[in-house]
Amino acid sequence: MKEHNHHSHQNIYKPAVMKIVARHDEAPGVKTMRLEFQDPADHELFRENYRTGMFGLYGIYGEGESTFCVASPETRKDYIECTFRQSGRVTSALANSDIGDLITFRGPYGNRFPIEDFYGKNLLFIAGGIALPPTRSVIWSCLDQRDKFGKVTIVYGARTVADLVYKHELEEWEKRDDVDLVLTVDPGGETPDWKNKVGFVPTVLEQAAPSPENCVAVLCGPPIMIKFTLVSLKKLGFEERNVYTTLENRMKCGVGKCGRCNVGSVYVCKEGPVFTAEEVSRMPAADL
Amino acid sequence: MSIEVQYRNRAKELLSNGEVKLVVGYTGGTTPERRRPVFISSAEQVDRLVLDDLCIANLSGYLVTESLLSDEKSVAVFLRPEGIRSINILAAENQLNPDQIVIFGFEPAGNTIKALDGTNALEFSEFVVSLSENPSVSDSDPVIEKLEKMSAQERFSFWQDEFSKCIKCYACRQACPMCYCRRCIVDCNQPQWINTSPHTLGNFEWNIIRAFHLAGRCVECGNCDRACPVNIPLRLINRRMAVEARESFDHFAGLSMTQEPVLASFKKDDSETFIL
Amino acid sequence: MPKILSADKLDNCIERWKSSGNTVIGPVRKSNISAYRPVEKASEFELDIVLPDLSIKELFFPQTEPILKYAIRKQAIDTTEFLPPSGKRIVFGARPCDASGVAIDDPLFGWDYRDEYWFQRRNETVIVSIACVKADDFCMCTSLNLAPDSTMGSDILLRPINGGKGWLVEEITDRGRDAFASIADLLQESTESPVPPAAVPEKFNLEACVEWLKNPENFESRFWKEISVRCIGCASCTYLCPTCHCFDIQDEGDTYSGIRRKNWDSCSFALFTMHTSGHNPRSTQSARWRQRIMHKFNYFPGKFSLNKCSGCGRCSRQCPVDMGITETLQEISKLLP
Amino acid sequence: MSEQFEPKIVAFVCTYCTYAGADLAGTSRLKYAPNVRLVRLPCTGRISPMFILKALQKGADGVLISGCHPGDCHFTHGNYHARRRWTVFRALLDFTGIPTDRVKYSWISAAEGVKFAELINTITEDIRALGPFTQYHGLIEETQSQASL
Repeated sequence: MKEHNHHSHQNIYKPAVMKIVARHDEAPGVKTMRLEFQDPADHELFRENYRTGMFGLYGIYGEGESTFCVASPETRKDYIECTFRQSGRVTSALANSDIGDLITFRGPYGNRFPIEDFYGKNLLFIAGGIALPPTRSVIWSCLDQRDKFGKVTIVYGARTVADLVYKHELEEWEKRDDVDLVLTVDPGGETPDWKNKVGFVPTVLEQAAPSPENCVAVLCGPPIMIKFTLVSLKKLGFEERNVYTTLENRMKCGVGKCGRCNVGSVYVCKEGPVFTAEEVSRMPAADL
Repeated sequence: MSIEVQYRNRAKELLSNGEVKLVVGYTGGTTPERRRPVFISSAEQVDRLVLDDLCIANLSGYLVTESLLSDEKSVAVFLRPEGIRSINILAAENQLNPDQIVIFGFEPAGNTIKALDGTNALEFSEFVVSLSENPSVSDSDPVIEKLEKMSAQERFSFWQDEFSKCIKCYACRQACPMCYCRRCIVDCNQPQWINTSPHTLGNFEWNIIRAFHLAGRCVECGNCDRACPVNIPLRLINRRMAVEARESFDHFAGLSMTQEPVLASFKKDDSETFIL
Repeated sequence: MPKILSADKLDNCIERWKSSGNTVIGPVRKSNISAYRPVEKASEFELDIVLPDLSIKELFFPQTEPILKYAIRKQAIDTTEFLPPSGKRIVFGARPCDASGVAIDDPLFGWDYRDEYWFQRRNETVIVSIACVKADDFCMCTSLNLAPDSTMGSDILLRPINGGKGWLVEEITDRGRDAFASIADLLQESTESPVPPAAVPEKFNLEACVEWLKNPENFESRFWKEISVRCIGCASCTYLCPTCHCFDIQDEGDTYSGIRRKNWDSCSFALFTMHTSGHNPRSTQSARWRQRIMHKFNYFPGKFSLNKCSGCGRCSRQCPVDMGITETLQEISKLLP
Repeated sequence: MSEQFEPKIVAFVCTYCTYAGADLAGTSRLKYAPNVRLVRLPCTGRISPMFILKALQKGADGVLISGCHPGDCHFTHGNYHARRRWTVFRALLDFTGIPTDRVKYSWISAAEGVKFAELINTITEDIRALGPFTQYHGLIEETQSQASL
């Protein structure tokens, strides 16, 4: 799987300039932005190279760059959507940027979800909290060519109702007949008018009990959720090689040089961020 | 009985009867003239301890390693006089409980070393006071004298040359027992006051601020100076700060474990000749 | 017949090389530190040392390098790219361990995305190494399947001849041949035999150590904690290492204008891998030291079939607490059956 | 025709005394040199040595630090702490060759509008006499040029 933009830039550290064309709050501290390329050449490269699962380095000059996924699907390449939580220096600066402001983007980098391999299969998407964005990129990539896949189930949970992201899209998925959506919030996180489930993702997943038959699972979430959800998936009969997940590590270069994203021998930026649970299980747990 | 054997026996005794959980000392290094820190946790290993005039490093920094002392057990440590002063400062700054530290004190005596009486930092009080009364040895440094005769511009050039070598490996900070901050000012990025880039300007900022943060706290153990891989004479700048603390505020760093840090205290009649 | 470059011709060589547009660089001692620096004449060289304090790495990967200058206007961002200084360079008197150190990093900087900051310099630099006739207690090239006279990474290898009056010339690459073609008339034919290279005893059995490192059971071994307990977490080993390539990208300036730089960074620092959330995959010094060793002798060779160490020994030589790769691999050797 | 050098001076002042003093100078219509830029801080105790260094690096020819007289601090002893810091920092600047005569310290109370105006005039002339501060230029240039090797 080699799909990198070889020699696309003379200077591999030079980012593309993007304009924020839309921006809204998702949840407390979480924002989504839609970005458009300013230079058609940069956009062309993105169109050629972007596949769902890849990530980028979003930056603001004077502050730095921060790594997160491209949340828009590979079926919609007119723009980039990204969703992030305001936590450090760069994400704070991004959060304070407004529509019309220019920011930078380097990427897309990394590997991707092998969507062609999912053709004809049932899909199970499991996400927790702020990890819906990478999952959403795959979800829409599949829903935009819905006829190529079997049953689609989405299990999404967050700490509280307020913490659920993409609320509009959740409503949309809820209404669709060809998508099974299971929403849950952690005990105590529900509101009086919450009509969906209350409980942790692994528990809710076990109750929903999707069949592992001809099914691929895409699992994104905080490490602790991944750990317990993997146990549940195993109980349900899923094989590790049919479960895909993404790893997130601190990155600076994004192109396999700066040396900080390694987990064991794996350079997450070059060989990831998408891995099967089987691949992850071979990595040293202490390094994750 | 040599001081080395004497201290080995004591280490063995303390470890076997459980009075200390660990002894931080010296052992032989890669070459005959090198000594390296060693951590001894069982009585069987005490023969690895070496003590002679080549044991120079101030080991007190290891005592503030995260969670080392959190179990309230005691640790023994080999310390030169400067090391004992470091313990006083660390205690005064609430970084450790001096009751948990058993001191194996020693000081240079000509070409050899001699043992210092006492085990707890308190027992060295008089000794440290006597050090403060004879600081003259450390004051006269030919390079400092040379520097002080220079014009400001010449001094600036001198430090510009020296600091241009700095590679920002932070060995000075890591080797320093007084640099225990969980997050060093140079690692803070919101806002980022100090350039992390190792160009001369960033190096100036870093070295000046580190010296400032050590003013009145540095015991001149020389750890930073020896650790510097590019041989910047850091001792000079720290010594100048120590002299300033003494001359302006009669402050001898590490005099006691109740001493107030010089820059966190004041006297109403502190001199202020330079203030308009 | 073999050719000799006589020491008293070195000034002529430098002049010749400089007149054809080269910068001549070599080991120089300045402000109490020896490093590879540009020279005007041969007397500035300090060749009679085991090796310079700072490695050759900074000639290709400077400790701090500006990449981009930015200026933010209302509806546009102006950026200007910084390029490495252009121009041909001849590094005279490199140590073979330094030369091989550079070669070891080539595949990394070229791995799918080419770092032109590295390669432009690589392409414009001729490395003239001098085989070592002196070694110290820390040298360990022979343990890394290299040697005091290995040619890896060198364009020319010079072997000292008796009395220090010159060097026997061994041309390794075309680039080296070209550089020496310009001084062909300054070389003499000679049958003199070179001084044998320094004896560097083998310090550890690398293959056996690597086997131990590859065994996943040893990842969580107590060994890592024990070996690194005295590590103070500075970066002197990584910064002096000719092969350590980790870096940081930092912006210096404000919201309106400034410069983005690429700075050396080190796996020894806790902040290196710390996530914004506070989670740190390598939160202890032992995990960080393990990463360094694993990266050098397990991960990197697994990807690029090269050991990420050229045996210069600077890590141990300069370590404030006398640690280093040699000690760690020697201790691993003791664990082997 | 050579123009007279107009020094740029950055003043870090405490809001309770010196800033109020500057206000008084203004409301009293006292004229003083326009070369000073005031940066108001809660207390002299808040003035980090980094402020002084950064001001000099970023083009100031002189720096003034000013706050309440000893005993008058709004926070009772912020200025006593500051005074100790300045003493040490001055020695440090001196030792590293950064001219101490470009960094001035003063106490100015809210009632001392006249002292403020006079002081600004005096230090402006002092700094003018010293000429532009160029010592950092080489270092700044280094940060803005391509790598040297």
